[in-house]
Amino acid sequence: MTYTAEEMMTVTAARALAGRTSCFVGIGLPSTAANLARRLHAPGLVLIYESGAIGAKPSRLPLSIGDGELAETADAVVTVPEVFNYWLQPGRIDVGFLSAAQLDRFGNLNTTTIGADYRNPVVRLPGAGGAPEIAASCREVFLMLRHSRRAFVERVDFVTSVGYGDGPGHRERLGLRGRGPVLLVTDIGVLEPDPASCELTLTKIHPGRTAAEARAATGWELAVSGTLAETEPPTDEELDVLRRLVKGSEP
Amino acid sequence: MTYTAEEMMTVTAARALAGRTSCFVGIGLPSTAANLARRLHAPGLVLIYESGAIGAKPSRLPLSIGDGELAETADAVVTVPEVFNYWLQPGRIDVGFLSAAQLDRFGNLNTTTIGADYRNPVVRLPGAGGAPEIAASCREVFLMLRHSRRAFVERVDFVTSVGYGDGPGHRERLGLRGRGPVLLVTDIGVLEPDPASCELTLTKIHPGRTAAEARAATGWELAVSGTLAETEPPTDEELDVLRRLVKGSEP
Amino acid sequence: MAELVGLAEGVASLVRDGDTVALEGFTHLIPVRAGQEIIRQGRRDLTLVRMTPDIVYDQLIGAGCARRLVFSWGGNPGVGSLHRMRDAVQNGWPAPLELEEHSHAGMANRYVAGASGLPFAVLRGYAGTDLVAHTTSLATVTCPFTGEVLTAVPALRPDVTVIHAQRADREGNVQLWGLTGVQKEAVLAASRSLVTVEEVVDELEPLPDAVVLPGWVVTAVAVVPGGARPSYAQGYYDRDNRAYLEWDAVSRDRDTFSAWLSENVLVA
Amino acid sequence: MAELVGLAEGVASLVRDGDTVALEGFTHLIPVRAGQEIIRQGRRDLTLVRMTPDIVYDQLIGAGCARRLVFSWGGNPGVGSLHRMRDAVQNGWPAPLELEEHSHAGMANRYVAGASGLPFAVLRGYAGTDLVAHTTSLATVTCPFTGEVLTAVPALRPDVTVIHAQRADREGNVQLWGLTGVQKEAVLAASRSLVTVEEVVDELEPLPDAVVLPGWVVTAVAVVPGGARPSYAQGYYDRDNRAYLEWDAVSRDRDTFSAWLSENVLVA
Repeated sequence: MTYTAEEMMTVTAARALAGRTSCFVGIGLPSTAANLARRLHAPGLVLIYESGAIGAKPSRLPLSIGDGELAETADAVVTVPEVFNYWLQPGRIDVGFLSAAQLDRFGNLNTTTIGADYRNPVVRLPGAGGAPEIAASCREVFLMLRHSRRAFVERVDFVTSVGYGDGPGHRERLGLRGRGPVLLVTDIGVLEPDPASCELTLTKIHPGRTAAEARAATGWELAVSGTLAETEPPTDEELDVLRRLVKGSEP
Repeated sequence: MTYTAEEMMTVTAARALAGRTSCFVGIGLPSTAANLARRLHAPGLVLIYESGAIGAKPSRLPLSIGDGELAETADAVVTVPEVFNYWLQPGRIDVGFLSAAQLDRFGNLNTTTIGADYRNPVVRLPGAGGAPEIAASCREVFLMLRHSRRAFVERVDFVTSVGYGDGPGHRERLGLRGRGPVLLVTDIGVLEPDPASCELTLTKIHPGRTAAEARAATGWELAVSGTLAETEPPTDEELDVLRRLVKGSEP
Repeated sequence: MAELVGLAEGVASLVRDGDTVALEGFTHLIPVRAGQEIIRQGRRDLTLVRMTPDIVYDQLIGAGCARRLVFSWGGNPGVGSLHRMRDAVQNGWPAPLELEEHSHAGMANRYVAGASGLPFAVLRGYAGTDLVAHTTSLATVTCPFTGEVLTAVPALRPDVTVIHAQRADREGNVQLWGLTGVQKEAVLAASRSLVTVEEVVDELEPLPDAVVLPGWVVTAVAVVPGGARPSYAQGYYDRDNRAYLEWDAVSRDRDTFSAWLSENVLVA
Repeated sequence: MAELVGLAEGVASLVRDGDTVALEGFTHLIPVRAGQEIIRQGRRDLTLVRMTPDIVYDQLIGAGCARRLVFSWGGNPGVGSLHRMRDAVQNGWPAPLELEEHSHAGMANRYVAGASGLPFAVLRGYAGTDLVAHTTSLATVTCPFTGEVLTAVPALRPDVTVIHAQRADREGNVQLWGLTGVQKEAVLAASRSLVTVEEVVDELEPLPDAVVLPGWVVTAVAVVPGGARPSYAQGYYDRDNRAYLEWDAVSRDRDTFSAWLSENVLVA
């Protein structure tokens, strides 16, 4: 079966959720990936939405993080302060899914402003939301972002959420308890932090894409793993379930 | 109608709740007085129990602060942390009712230990419970305690809850936001703090009792108001409602 | 006990020029009609507080009601940016807008501190981010037991908080259910509060996942059916996703927005 | 997901000598049977934590399980003193008992800090009381914004928390309702947790004023009908006030207590 780059990204992220207990989910591709995983290999995956739904089991993809069905299908519905204080902050949640307008080689994220001057930005972005504490407190962070030089930058204009900061040891110095970004899924491949340098390194390439394309779409000198593997293409079952999920969710 | 000293105390305390919106209630005489007030002149009085019942309307006197009927009749049921943090601490509650094993002339209360040595007490009492913060944060505090030299002491063995501390200005120095004890109802009469000295002063005497009796039952040199008034005896209606309340509450 | 008022009357008596005003409702039960009444009454120089400013805040900002915005995520959920907010921040139209920007965790804890009568709250957050350099209402606090350094945020104490709830009874006791967000904290943190409700009922039958705000901690209640549209009110109506999509076009251009405002809010 | 276990098995695997153990339930849903199983298994040197130690803590203390008690109010509600606790404190029988004594507000906030992954909590409390001189786990903290000095209490992090709930489902999701006290915080603050329930059901139908603890934050669930007696379980049974009255006589005398313990707990 043929598939889109977005479907490849979603399936790759969903596969990575295998064996995880709980996932802090935003809207968009991460939500699609998490809900896909629940329908495939991770039926028991606990989805936590910052709106207060703990263990939501939506029948269709929520259109906002506050979609009514999240509350109606959740194991527990709690207040927003409780989600952040009792559930996210203590590090109970395995995986946090994040995206951004900009990220750098250490997985630091910018969702605040584009431009050198915070007070007078070229583009004003939505801001932090739950991201800084998700990036700090989830046991692991998964990132999803389409490859482009505009987004994959040498230096983010504003550090909204911390990945590995300026490199090895920085998270520890900051007292951040989660491990940080362990996976970045793009439309070209998969990046993982180098164990020594913490630098996001291309470790998998999607079928039909090349490391050269990835380098060309990365704003820093992209490191490529010596043992670059190819992502398994989406199976027919994965695509079938994903497409039914997306179709069944159209307004 | 004849009446007991306890009935006189309860009716006196209930009358003092006139015009108040909310009352933080413990078990025993205070609970009886607050529930009596709701049945007489203060039908809208909001009863708050530390167990989490906000606006409880028990049909009978609760046997414990966690009596099931409190939750079943409450406007809202909240957790124990919420009662103390969102409701008591900000000073939302008009009146806090307290009693003690010992109190001094400044209305400081002891419910912790009798004896000079905390580590080796003559009598170990239950401890603080909610009292220190009730005494600190309610807008006003009402005290109920039978007169005796054992209880009305020159100096409490342990300050569990602060009245006026060592006198004028002490509450302000401690940053306590509530006004402190404004009323002490005993079986002999009513004591109120002197506006200048903060010392609990006998301002009312119950029918048939005398200031001399009060002095004799007080462990410090009891000040007596120059305009000592006599408490109105309980009316037949007050006694009738009180007795039906108590009778209807027997196990 | 809360007073039952009309919406115009409630806004007129509770929301004043220069006030710090919080409209809360986390994707659910957003007090949209109340916000539009604030626009209609021409309030100015407001410090607007909200974790997730979205369409109605874009309208308030575009209408020139706001001097300052205290927030943690400003966008049109599932659609994109808030063009009126962007225009105010990037171009100062119709008026410059100061931003005081936090994370969700920080904003939630600021309301918790306000509701608790504390001057600040402690959390694990912000460490290593550029918010530390740009947000003045941030500090650190050291644990007196472990020596660990944590983040402190100051309490939020709005002059008035406005929320929308499903229903109230005649004593002004308010009941909301489903995702209840930070509304209880926002009301308890404020000096005054206005609650718009779908309906007033004789008896508030207890429901699962319901929050009740007793009438004695609410200033005024106004019956405003559909008051949360285009957001949703669980048990009453669904989210109007089309309206969120359409807002993108309406808000992109100043003239289109101004025309929309006159036709849909100012005259109404 | 929480494991469904027998009570004896659950206590044996989760409660160890020397542990810090919290049994919570604020007058309602007190985990009495679980506490008696701890006695039966002869646990020693426990640091017992509970806001309101009452009958079952009097039994644990009288049976010699406890080395230390962390609490805020210790008594027989509506009846009087806990004679076994008094005997331990005043006469060191059967073993000396260290006391770490707080107010309810302080204890509640210590659990909140534990559940929140924070080392301490801030509150207005204790100021001017003699607790400040005698309770070592108290300190002050200064607001970095206002300079106001407030009270700090350290987080409570029990090795194991034990609570009783009305019911659970087969995945170990736990549901309790009515007065839910500080149980959620006590479970979330602990390294391990054991929940006794009245019954296991296929589906946890949502109820008003209910708290649900998802199975993935609970270690083990044991079905123990009547597990909260003589306290009550809303919807299942009422408080046995006679038992509280009778405990006064049973506990007053060491021999009477010891005989009661052998007949009613140790052999059972």
